[in-house]
Amino acid sequence: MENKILKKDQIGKLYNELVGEYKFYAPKNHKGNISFEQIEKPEDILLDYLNSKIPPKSVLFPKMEVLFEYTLDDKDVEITDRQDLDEKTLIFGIRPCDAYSFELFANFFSSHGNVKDEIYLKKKENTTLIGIGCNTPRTTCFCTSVNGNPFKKDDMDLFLTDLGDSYLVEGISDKGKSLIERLSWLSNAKEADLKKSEELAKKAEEAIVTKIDAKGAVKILETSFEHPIWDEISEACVGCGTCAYLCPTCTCFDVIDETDQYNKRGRRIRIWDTCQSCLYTKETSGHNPRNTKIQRCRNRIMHKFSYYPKNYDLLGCVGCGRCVYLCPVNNDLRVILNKINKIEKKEEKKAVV
Amino acid sequence: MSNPYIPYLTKVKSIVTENKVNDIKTIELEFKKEEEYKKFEYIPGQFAEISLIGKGECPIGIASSPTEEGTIKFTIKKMGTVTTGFHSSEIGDIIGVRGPCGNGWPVEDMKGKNIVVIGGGFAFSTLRSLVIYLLDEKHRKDYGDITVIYGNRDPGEVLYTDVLEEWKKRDDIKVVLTIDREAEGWTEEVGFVAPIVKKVAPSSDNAIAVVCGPPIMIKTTIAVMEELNWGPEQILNSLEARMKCGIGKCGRCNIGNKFICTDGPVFSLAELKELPDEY
Amino acid sequence: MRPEVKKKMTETVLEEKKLDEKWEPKIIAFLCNWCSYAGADLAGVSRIQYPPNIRIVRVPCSGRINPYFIIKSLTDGWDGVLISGCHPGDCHYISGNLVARRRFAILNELLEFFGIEPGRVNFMWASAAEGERFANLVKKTTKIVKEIGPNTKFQKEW
Amino acid sequence: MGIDTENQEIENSIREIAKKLLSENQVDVIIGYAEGTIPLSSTPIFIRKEEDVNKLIWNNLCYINLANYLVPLMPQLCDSEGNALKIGIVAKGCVGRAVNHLAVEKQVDLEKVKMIGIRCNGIVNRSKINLEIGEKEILEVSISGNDIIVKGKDWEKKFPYDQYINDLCKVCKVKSPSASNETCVGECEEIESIHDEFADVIDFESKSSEEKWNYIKEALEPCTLCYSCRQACPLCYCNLCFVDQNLPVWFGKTAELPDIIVFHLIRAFHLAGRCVACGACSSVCPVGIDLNMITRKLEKIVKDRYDFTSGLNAETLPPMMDFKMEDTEEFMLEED
Repeated sequence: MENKILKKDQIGKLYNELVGEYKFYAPKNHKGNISFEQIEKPEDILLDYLNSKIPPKSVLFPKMEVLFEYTLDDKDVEITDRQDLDEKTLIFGIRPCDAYSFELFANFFSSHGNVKDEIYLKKKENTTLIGIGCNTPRTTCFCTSVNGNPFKKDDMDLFLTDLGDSYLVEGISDKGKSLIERLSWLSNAKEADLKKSEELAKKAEEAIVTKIDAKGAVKILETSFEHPIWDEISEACVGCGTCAYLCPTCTCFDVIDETDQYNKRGRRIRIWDTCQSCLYTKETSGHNPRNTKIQRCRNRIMHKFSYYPKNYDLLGCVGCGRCVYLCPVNNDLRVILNKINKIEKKEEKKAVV
Repeated sequence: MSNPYIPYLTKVKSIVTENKVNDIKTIELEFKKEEEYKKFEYIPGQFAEISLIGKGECPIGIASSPTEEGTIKFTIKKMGTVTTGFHSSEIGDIIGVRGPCGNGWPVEDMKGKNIVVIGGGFAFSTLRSLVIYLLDEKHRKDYGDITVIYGNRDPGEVLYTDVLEEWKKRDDIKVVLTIDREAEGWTEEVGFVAPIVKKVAPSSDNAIAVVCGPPIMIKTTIAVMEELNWGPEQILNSLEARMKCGIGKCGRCNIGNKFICTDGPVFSLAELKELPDEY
Repeated sequence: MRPEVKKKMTETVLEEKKLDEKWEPKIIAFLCNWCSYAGADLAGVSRIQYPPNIRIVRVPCSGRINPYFIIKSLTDGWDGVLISGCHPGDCHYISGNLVARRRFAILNELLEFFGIEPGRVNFMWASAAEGERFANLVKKTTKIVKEIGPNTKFQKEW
Repeated sequence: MGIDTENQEIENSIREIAKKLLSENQVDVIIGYAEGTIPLSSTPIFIRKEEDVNKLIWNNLCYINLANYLVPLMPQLCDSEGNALKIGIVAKGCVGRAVNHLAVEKQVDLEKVKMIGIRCNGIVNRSKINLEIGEKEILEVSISGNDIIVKGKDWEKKFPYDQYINDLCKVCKVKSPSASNETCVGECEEIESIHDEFADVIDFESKSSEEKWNYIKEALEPCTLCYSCRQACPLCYCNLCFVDQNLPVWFGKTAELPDIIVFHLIRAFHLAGRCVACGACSSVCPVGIDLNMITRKLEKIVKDRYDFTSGLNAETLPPMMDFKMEDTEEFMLEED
């Protein structure tokens, strides 16, 4: 399959051609907050960005999603299933780390127990990802430490590389390749373009300055559930949901019923929820298995770096760095992981002596 | 595709008030569609997410046994929004049921063994399911001796008095009932569950014990059983947690890397000792 | 019924509401048991006419009126809220209405600050003997709310 | 004197006092600010040993209100029996106000809390700077003279300090804790009453309902309901917040705009006469929502009506805990 070139001024053309068939999502700037929104005008697409503040998980796992709707009539109930799951979605301009998070999402929603989350999986199946390599990663990014790469291509359908005034287009999956065939007006890429893209990839990887020994932390965490380090880690945390809500791999949700009593109808919806909230685990009896901030903070780190690897042999983090630079009290994940790595080594040394 | 969050619709067939203070009711549900009842294949110890459409959902252990065909039963204590809603429901009301969820009591692994069922208070519902299942003529021959020890605060709190009477009449099951403090007209044992277990002293040879009840009862009973030489893999427990989805997706019911809703709610004591103490 | 059909129905109903000059607001009234509720009763017994737009909720004291009641009424789509208690100094519980008055003052200002039309939520005092005053103020409230129009600000799009 | 020199002086005084308090065993732990790991941030730090006091800093990014850690008290700040430790707290004016107000509400025992008073010279408006820089990574932020210098990879931008501090800091009248020397070491003064014009609020109030509603709608639209504003607020210490209550369910938690507005409306209502105008809620918001206008309005309501300013001392009852026969009631409906 030959690689193609998409000129930057052709984005509008691409949009116009695909918008009829797909729900077209792309990064959009709304008062400084970049998030993936359904695009109405091609001018709104913003591709010259570091990364979106709201992760693109919001497209397939929105902060509020209807599970089903119902009508209540005296004693009878009628349930209406979701009708929109077959619509095709296209996410344009997604970063490699976020694309990888979709894989983790699908992996989680299709395993654990014998019931799959068909709502998510169906939508995922009907989604085409067009990603862009990260030419200028943030200093807070650490994807290379968690099985990622600023030019990781395998989770995308089409992969673009920003060459300055144009994009190099590579078809990755079959879905992507057939899409390229459809866009017959794309010009062919030259040898020099490919070379430039390789150089950019190399440069980007070098630009990731944060290195974390995540695998080491996984090992240490297996035995540090009771370690006093958690007191220290959770001290500054205020218990808000920023880290979880803006994490591309956090899947937890709450289910609530909403009734429009005057119209005798209602809907059951799911909304984002976070393990940092005290209420998250509180039982009706009043008992709360994770009653303190220490336990809740521990659960978040353990979930991503111990439970997730234990269950699926994968890290539950994609290294996007959102929780690092958006935490209100700067409770830096990188620092936390380094602390975990360090403390244990000290103890090992003691044991040797 | 099938949306895993859509409940089967059922109708309330009967409501039984189980105790004097009127905060525990057993609700019998009949599926609106016969084929959905066929799909709802369960074993004792599993639970279902039952929902009052418009109020919400909550996980409740199934109190009926699969051998009691036609309907399913739930014993519900009035606690929060949804359970209070159930208490005000009437015969004929529509109730959603999603499930069955969880692993249930390992009835296959229990075959050929003596079974000791120890329950305290309101937690007896899935034990009722288990005992009825074991006593069913199709299954009784697969299991050894059955002992039931059931403790309550006072005589008015004893659930399922009708089935208990039936069991007492049979000679292939030993039923020990106890209450915490003496009360007028009570002819059975008196005392907390743990000392009664010590008194009855069920043998641990080729046996499995199922323990369900409030945390303090479980703690004391397990201490007694360890004294009586029961191994941790012989003692089974059923855990509770706040749950939303019941199918391992919403995330909140984890203990370590296990989810109570899919890997549990039944865990052996040996399994629990491996997991962090966060339940 | 399919949700989208239902949605369209609500939309049309709303539009009609706006166009229809005969549109009548629905007003929820929280009345203190000791004064205004009796005042309403007196108005009735004395055959004083007042608009039928109010639906009365009897509360033990204006101090019992949780501000949530007021905001919840607005989010539930009531076009107006009327709150009535004993005149200052006359509270059956001595100071319930004085506590409530501070609450209402702040809530009222905040609601206006958030862009809820002044007059959507109305507060009044009326004693058990003031049947006529009660009727007059209900008339006034109804007139004010009618001028403001239907309450759609908290309506959700579904 | 430039802001940078002021900062240096404040920082030195914090360290000096902290050292003294710890060495004399007057406190067990000091809550202060430490350097953040990313630009435009700082992190709360808990100092227990004398040799760690040099980790304490003061720059104009110390936006968290440290009084937040006093209620509810986490186990790390209690002894093995669950009793509160003696706590030293680095207190700018609004932290002092929060401590005072928490004492009025009987949440904090002033005998267990020692304020390290400083004269705050303003907090940088993070979201405004972030918004103006846009999609470029900020690598370094420093203050030089009276300018905020923001540096990135091969670019640099200067912002005049007095324009890029929080709107609340611009009108702040309580720069150092309003307390006596008994509860506060370092900078403090006992303020009885403050005078404020509230020109900014009056301007907003003159708008029409429609304009106000649209402003609120647009401002709150990005909210993700992460509740960081609530969590970072020193006065939001309820065990069970009203949005989380489910017996009965009062208000929806869906991420739809009406629910978001209702959340912020009621949260604001709950803070009337209690809000100490620290601006932490706006500073911590991950999506940069500016709640300062609401904060100012709350201050204005209680000042106008009840001549009250929260947190000036630890005795005066806040308006919602008190009432008077002659309170204003101009909003009451009267017969024509």
